Amino acid sequence: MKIKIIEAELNPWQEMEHYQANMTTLSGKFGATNIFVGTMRDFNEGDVVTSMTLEHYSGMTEKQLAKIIEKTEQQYAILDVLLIHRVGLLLPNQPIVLIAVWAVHRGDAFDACRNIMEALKSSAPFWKKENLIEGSRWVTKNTQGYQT
Amino acid sequence: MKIKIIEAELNPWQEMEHYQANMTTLSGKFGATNIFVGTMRDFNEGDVVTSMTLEHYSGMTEKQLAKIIEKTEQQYAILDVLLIHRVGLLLPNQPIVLIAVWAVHRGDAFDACRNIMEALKSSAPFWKKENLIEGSRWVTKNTQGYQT
Amino acid sequence: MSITVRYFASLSEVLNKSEEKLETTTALDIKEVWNQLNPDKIMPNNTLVAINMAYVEMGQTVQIDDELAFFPPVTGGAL
Amino acid sequence: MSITVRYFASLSEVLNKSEEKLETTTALDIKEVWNQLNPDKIMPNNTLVAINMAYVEMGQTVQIDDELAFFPPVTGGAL
Repeated sequence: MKIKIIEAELNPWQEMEHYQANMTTLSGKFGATNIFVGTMRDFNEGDVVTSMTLEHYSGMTEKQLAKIIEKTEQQYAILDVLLIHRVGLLLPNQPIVLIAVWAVHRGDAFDACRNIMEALKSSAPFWKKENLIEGSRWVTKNTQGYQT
Repeated sequence: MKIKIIEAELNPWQEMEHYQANMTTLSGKFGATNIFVGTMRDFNEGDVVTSMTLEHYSGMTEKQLAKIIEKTEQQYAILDVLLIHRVGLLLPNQPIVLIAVWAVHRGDAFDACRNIMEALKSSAPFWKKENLIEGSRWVTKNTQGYQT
Repeated sequence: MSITVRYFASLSEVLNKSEEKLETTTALDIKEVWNQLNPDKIMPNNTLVAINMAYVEMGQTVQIDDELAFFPPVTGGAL
Repeated sequence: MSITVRYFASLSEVLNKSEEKLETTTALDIKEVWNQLNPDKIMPNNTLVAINMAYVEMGQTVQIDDELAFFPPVTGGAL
């Protein structure tokens, strides 16, 4: 299990390739990987968003994410988790978060990945500030993952 | 939307990087990507599996996968889908299938990806034959994605 | 004038053939095609059938020049 | 002897501070800490509170040397 909070740009595919190449003890043991990548959009609530600043509570973030993953591991039969979240200044089309879950069966991989993502949104101490064409605003509404 | 049936080894991360680099019209428009990768295990139903042969009905496979994706697009607000499935001889730890779904919201990405995977398993004309230490056997039981 | 008939996976192994043609001047129903080509074999209960690469029910009629396929339940994707 | 108090995101902007210390020789409850440090500000209804980087309920007692944090609802991940 690995949790990383990074300021540098996030390339989810390179991270996946690298992490999985080092998962040698699980080679041949997992049948399912579910991955979620959240990416910065250039619009929100009808406005153009030019960039975003992601603040976090360094220290608590890592503790809270570890708690979320441990709880998820108790709930689902999963083998490994990789979670990377960016902080600092983000530009549109840049990935914000990567969550990857490895399991023997696909049901656990899907459920656990979604579960981690929902728990992250509701309890990990990150705050987004959107920079608009004029001015900036804190994001206050946390959309539900189950809406369409 | 892209569907590929390949005999060569599948590197999901390179495929994702390459496909997304060419999704220029969607740049900044998607906020969520959910990806499923199915990987060959070295065990099944208590036996060591040394390799696997994946047969398919060339022509019908592509048609059936396109139908599945079109139906999913009608059901969920998704922006793009990439689906790659291997056929031929596979070795343990090699990826079998990649399904990636891009959407504005994460709920749609998760639901649609899972939906495509379940529909693929129940209706796309692929058949697995497992090669064991002694002899080989056709896989007949299709596990449910919702089991734990 | 004929119908092309294909068999896949375990069904192809059991029957020891993967493709054949049935000469016919009229449309036939699926079971007739099977019985003419496999007179001594009972079609397995869980056999799936496609005509021209689309799933059909067993009661469907097969037209001349159609491609008819018989196969066992599919097992693609990940376990 | 003191309690470290931290504020994040919009709350930090509104209060125009991100960290301060409250000198105290006794444990205090969370609302007392807020009121001593922000006597003229009402704590927003949706404020979240953590002690030593773990969420706590508003009724919790803050011990000497604890790190107490106030922050608005979190908004990480993807939209």
